[in-house]
Amino acid sequence: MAQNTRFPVTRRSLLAGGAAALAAPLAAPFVSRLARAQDPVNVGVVVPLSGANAQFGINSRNGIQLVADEINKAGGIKSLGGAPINLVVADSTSTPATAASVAQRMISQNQVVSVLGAFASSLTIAISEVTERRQLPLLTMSFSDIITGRGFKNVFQVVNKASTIGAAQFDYTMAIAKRLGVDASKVAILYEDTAYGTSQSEGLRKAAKDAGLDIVMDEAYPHGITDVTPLINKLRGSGAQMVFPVSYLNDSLLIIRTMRQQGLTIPAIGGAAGYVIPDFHKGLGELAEGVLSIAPANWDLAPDYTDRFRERFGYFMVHEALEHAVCMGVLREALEKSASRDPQAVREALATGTHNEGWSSVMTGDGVRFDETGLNANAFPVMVQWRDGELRTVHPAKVAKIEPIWSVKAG
Amino acid sequence: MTALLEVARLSARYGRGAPVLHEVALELGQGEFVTVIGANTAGKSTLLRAISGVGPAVEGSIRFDGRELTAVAPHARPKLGIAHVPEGRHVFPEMSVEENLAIGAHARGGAPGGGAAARLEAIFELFPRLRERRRQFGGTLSGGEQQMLAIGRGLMLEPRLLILDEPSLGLAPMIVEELHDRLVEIHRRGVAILLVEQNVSLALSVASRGYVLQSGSIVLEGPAGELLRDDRVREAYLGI
Amino acid sequence: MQLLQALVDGLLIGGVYGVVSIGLSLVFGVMNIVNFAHAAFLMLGMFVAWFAWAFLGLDPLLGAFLSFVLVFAFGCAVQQVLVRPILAAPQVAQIFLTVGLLIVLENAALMAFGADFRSVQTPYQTSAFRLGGIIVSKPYLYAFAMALLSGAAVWAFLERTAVGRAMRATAQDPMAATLMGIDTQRMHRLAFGVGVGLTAFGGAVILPYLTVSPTVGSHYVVLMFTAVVLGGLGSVAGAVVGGIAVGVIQSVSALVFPIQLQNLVLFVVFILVLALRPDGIVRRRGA
Amino acid sequence: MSALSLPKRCSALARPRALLLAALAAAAAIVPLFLDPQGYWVRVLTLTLIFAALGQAWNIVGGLANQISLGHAAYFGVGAYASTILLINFGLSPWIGLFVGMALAVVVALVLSVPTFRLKGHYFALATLAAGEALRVIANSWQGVTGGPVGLSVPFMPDSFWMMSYGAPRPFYWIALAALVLVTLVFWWIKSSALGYRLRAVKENEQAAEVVGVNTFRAKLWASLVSAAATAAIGVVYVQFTYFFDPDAVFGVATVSVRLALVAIVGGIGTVIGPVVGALVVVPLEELVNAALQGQVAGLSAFVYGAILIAVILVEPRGLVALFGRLRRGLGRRPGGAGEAGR
Repeated sequence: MAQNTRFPVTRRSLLAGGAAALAAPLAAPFVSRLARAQDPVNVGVVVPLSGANAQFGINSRNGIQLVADEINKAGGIKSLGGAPINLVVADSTSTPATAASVAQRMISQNQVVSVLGAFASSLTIAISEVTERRQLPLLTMSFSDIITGRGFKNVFQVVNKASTIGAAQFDYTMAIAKRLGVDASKVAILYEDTAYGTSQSEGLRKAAKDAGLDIVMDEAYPHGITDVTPLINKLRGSGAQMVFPVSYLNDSLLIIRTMRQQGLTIPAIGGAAGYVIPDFHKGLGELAEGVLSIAPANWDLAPDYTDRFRERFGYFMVHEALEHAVCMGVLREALEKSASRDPQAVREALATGTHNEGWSSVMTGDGVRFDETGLNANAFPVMVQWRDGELRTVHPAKVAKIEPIWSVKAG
Repeated sequence: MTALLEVARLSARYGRGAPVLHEVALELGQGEFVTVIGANTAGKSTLLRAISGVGPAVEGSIRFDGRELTAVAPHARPKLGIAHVPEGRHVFPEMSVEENLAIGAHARGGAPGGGAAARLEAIFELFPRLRERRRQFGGTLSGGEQQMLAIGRGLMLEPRLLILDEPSLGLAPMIVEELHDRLVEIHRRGVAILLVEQNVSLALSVASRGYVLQSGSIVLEGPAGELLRDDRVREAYLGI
Repeated sequence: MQLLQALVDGLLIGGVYGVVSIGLSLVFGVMNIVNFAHAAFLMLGMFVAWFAWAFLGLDPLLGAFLSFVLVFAFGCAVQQVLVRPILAAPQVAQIFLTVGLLIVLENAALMAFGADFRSVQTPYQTSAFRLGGIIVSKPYLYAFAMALLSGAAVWAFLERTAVGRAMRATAQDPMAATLMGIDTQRMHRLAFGVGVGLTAFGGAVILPYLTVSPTVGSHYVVLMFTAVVLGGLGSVAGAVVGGIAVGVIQSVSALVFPIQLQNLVLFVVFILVLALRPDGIVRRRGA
Repeated sequence: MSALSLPKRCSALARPRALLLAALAAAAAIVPLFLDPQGYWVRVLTLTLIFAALGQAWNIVGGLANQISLGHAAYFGVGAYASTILLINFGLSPWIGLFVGMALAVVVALVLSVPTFRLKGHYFALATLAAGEALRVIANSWQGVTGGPVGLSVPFMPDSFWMMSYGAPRPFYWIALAALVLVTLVFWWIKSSALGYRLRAVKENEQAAEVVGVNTFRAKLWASLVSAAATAAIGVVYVQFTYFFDPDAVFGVATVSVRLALVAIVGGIGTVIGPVVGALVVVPLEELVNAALQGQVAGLSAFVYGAILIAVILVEPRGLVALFGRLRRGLGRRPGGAGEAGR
């Protein structure tokens, strides 16, 4: 596997060999805290490397690793005397309490200046409770509205909130339908009952209501559903003209395949996650062609950057990798600007101004600027579409790479 | 002629508990009918289980037909010609009578048919009730029928030694008598029998020789008739 | 009509649930062990079928046989090395051994195969037969047919062969089985191998409409337990009936309750059945 | 309360062990004074104490009566949700919420007792597993009350004992330690009371116990009510400590139910010290493995963790306490091990 890149071994774990490696974290408090100029800047990366979200965790790690390696190759953080970035990567598992423990460990044992992660909203929220109390910046691409909705001072969300993304999933679709002269007045919403599905569908629902549309079906289904036939039976009976599924990959494939089996050819406009990863196209092949999905960002908006990822890891830069790379890029700028290893100084630098150099510029909306809640005020979601096996940006027009089409491939 | 079964200095214990058998010695000739009598906790079942290998770990020696058994896996012993009909019958409750019997054929390495069919016929002749009940599940049989099935199942192994543990337990006196008639019949056909029986007088009346086991040790042995007349036996086990 | 459609869907999916649950029931019946890692073998079977499809071009319906063979062999080894030593241990230790095994297998798969969600493409996976107004999904129907076929094969094996009979004897009375010359340890190994192999087979035949990743088994754990408990732990036929019951409950309950609550409906039925008929709906195990 | 009437039993034998435990608790209480109050180790040790207390609460039914519950998350989650919902909506102190949570957990335990108490062995384990999952589904769907899958955040508040709110882990360490001591005392008390005697009878042979006149249903019910209440109370401490939870974090099978039973089992069920030993191994082990293997191949740390669990169970299926006993006696053989033919 291309992803199995090893990470720089820390000095400490080099000293401690074999079984003694287990004792290494114990020794940490006694390791000198004196930082010389060339000492690396430790950055914590907490992502799920096992369990159901492992793929997304690995993608995220790859994105961050790519940027960190580029920074180091280019001479590290110049304002810190060329100090290299040292990533401290750990498995958050899928348990919030473990994710929080891991973050705490990085802060007290590894003296990280900042934490990046943790893909899943529940994990990110749990981590933010620790980073907030330890006054340390947390950069994330999790969608949940709660993340920047609690008045926390040390959390920075580089993407839009779930409600914004959900609303865009609907609004953009309407705009495209109108432009292409498609009639769409009856819509259906299907979502998995996870934090992601629930909060994104809220934005979707509100936008549909605001537009005065007829929501003929609005149904949550259990995460990990093994048979969506009952769901599609309901959908078929509802008379919907289009469906907005918000789901991870397994469900998205089940939904599309079952729709086609039943001869249901209404378009499905995906809610990111399962719809915008390579496995979606690999799994559905031709059926994936023309499928639209909302996404917080897309690789083709900055191909000069994202091609480096494709080159190194062998697949296109999926959005979670891209946004985590942006987190790392933004952090680099803040480190340069603050010229400090003090987390609070870095936080100040993060909170001020627009970050638009290098990887920071890859995010939608001319660089990253955090508002007072820590939300990236510049970002906007994009509508993407599978075309000839590639995920292309088709909306909004100002960033679109190709024109959208309204087509549904039957099986 | 060497003995069929030769038990020497056999000791057994469960876990770290006190020994259940202590240096037991026992011998059984080819085609002989021997009984072991003793009180409830004397270790009779343990002795039988040691021979068939389903009991606790043992020390000492058990030779069958000149071959050391303690080194033979329990499931391999029936193939040597040992059939053990355990206390409580242990028929397979969710198998028909026929299937219960067919299990015996399996151990002999043959699919039903050929020799197995003839054996089955012989067993049905011996226990006509089993033929009537051939399609019934083992668990639904009466106690006496289950005992017949258990014995029949053992005979399917074509044993040279049939070990029986309390076959009359819980059965009506009439059935017990019938059962013992059958045992005599089986013995007459050339099968050696080692019988443990609570009904001491009955056991000594069918067997040719007997051993008395007390607290894990053999305390007395001799021809059945002698034992039946022995005062100590009469007092302890016959309540006379 | 809606009800009929729901019944058909429930039957098709339930047949598959049933067959993947047979192994769980078999292992319980023969060894008296509840195998929490059982679903991980489903995942392994799916991976084998996926690789057979990707590299040999084998349709998963055929790759299923390969899944069975490989996972059967692996299962025998697992039984020998890990399960056998704790057969006499307290029930809690057995439960947690299999929980540990689940963690190990999932993460071994993650390290070996990566976290990607893999799925196959077959010509029939998005088509269906139409009978009157009823839609019968082809991949579901094929999976159902293959599942029933393998279920019937196991049934025939258990009922009609000498080894199968010996296995049942071991389940019903291990001591008596030993006395009848049956190598019970071999039977345990075989039962475990067949049990997980069958689940792997079931995993392979559902691959045409699903995706496989290291954690896919977790979606089936609860379904499998529900199926075997509804059918009666240890009963092979019961597992199939229980599986079909689970499928039909899921599919019919969706007509009345929100789909989000389909598992809640299942759990309530599960607990009620246990409370009223602790030995399952199919039959009573003998003494 | 008749089942709980305390017999006149405070034997000479129990006293030195009580003193030893008191000394251990006192020593544990001063440990955090030597650690960074905001630090990682205080956090890990606090989680260890919380899981030790949970394992001990589980031990009351799992260990004393051998009722292997895999659904204790039901009580844990009910406590967590009850206190947090009251805190968020009414500003009610978690200390009061704790009692509400305990009361609700008792109600849940009462309801569950009806269908599950007749069940034996594996059936009981599976039924309780389903019960815990059922509550998870409810918490996940009942969005208006529970916040649904998005989860609940404990409001950020200044340090206050009354609101059980602290920015640093250290005070929670002491709260968790107090909880562990309390639950351990309850366990001990029950174990040596008439109820404990009855539970042992249930454990040995339920039918025989019935025959000699033990009301096994009542005995099991008392034990499970106490266990449920204790589990709920610790659930409150847990969420105040972790600040955030979602349905899976408090009602999950793997995250809670299996884990807290695992703590008791790895240590040795039915013993006073077992859950403590188990927690001291299970919780820090997971952290140490995660830390030692951080940044390695995805899945490796979880793999190693699982392999160690398997190894522990293979070496001594009755738990570490039994293993220590075996080592002390210097005996290699374990009674009741091996020997399958006569199972």
